[in-house]
Amino acid sequence: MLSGVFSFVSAGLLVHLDAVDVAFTEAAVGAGISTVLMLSTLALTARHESLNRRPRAIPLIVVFLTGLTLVYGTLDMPRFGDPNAPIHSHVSPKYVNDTAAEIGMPNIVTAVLASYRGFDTFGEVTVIFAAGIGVLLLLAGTIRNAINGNISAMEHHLVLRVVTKVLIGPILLFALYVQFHGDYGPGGGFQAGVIFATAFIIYALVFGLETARRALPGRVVRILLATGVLIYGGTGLISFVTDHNFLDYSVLGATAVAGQHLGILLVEFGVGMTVSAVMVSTFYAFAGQNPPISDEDW
Amino acid sequence: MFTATALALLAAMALALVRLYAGPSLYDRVLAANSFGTKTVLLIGVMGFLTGRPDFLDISLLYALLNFIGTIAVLKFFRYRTLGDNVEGEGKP
Amino acid sequence: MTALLLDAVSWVLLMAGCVLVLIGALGLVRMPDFYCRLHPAGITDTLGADLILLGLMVQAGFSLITIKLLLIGAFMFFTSPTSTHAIANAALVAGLKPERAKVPALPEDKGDNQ
Amino acid sequence: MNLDDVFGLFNYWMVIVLMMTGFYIVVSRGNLVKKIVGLNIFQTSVFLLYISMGKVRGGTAPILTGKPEIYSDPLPHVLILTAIVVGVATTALGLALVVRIKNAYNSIEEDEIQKADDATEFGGELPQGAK
Repeated sequence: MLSGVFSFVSAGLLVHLDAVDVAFTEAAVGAGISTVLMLSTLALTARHESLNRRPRAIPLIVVFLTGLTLVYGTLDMPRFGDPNAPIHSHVSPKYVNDTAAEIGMPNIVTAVLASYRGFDTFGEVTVIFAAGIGVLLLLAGTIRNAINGNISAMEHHLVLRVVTKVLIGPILLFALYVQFHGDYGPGGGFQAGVIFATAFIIYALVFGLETARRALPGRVVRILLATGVLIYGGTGLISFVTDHNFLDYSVLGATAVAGQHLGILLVEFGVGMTVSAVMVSTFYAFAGQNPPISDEDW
Repeated sequence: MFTATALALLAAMALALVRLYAGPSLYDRVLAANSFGTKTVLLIGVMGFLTGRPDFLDISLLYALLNFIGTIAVLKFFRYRTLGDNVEGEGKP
Repeated sequence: MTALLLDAVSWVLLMAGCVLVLIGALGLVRMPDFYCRLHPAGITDTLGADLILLGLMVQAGFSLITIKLLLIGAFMFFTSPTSTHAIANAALVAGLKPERAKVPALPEDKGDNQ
Repeated sequence: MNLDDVFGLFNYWMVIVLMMTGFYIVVSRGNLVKKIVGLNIFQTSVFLLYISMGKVRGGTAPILTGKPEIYSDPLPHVLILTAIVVGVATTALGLALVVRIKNAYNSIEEDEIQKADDATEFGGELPQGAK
């Protein structure tokens, strides 16, 4: 249940493997969102698994055989850390060597993400957008709207309330830092979006969902959700209508490098907006459900 | 020097994992997970120095900020049985 | 000379932090019940963490890295005791009793339990 | 097979262990939430596979410092970075489906859902609580 620890371990491992950007994402996602999502689903379903009467032997054998086959397959794989592995010989050297001249920003990952492989990322953002819409479609009908009576969301936890109040500001500030510092250090729209959403989630956890909804209404979040994708696509369209390829940012600025900078900034902003809106609206949808739990489930 | 620190932190993390696995009550587990998180923050910081690129402290900083959200979510869930608002009278603590 | 001194200071701080963190982790495993475990997990961790961060700060010199380390230390200084407090509070409300509070001294305890 | 092979392929084997753990959970558990947890573990193993393939010996993080250095492969990092966030979004979608299934069938156990489906299709007694 405490899958958070899993995330801590993987983030440490990723730092060791030099993937700081990925570790950053894993940290942002694993520390808050995934735990919260799992817990809110558990709150809406049963906590205990009913006794499993299936045979255990067959899955075990299947898994074991598949594993052995895969191990056999690895024998031909390139060795760990081998600089001559096929994966390093195709497009990656171009990215590593040309980023400084063509994009002019130190973080190669951001450059590849937003510029060289902008199409890929556009697709990913659309997938996130679609998933967010799907969650809203599935759950929006059963969201409980107003609450009569007192909200008893941790009212009496004075220490928690004060510390949360102190922390939310820095978290939001840090999200902005990550958003706009992504060109130079690890970070970018994906991470910033998740961190931004986490700030609202912690606010909702401690001060009550209703209070959070008053600060950031669900309607606004849904508008942001679509606006982010529009910003991304719109940035691509600008270059499209000026006789360039879709998502070719060189036309946006006076020089090609300046254009790339501006384009990446805009695109990352769109990504951050969509990601944070999806996360917040997903949380609203899950947490706003009527808990159908009867006592015998517990 | 940094290697020794990293090794000590790893040992401490292993011990926290032992408690996480054994912990008789839920709260023991939450406590162990929380302390595991603290040690991860330190380990990532030390590892930055170890590899000579200490400008990646952002990850540590992020964990330092977000570490307690998971803890609070778990505690709230097991106390109120929901992560949303609970109306007075249902889901007694 | 100064570099050597700084190295020595940061070495001492790091090692002290390590020892505290290790003691804390050991206590987390060895302590007999939940409320006892709060102490190693909460108190030693906070001090140990801050000592290690201080050691790293001395090592980093005066730069952006120091500021980041300072921020990490400040946030941990707030959040770590808060989480411990929240966990303890939740456990108390949930009705988890200190195991040995009312138990008379067990023979192997040599009378040192509260 | 020599020792170098063992250490050189160790990362793949760890990935396979993790992957098979996730696979086992998906196959053997009837509880839908557990199945999603298993899928997540499976997913993480794929992330690790990509990232460990991107590592270059002696390389450092792909953020230019000005000095000539060996950098790890940035491409897998990009792919996995987006995949993690997409993974959370799709997990949320899956969990939303589970919540709706719970509403409709009053159960999230695969067997009981199957039973309820059979009952509506072929007639027979509905399990308790199913609508």
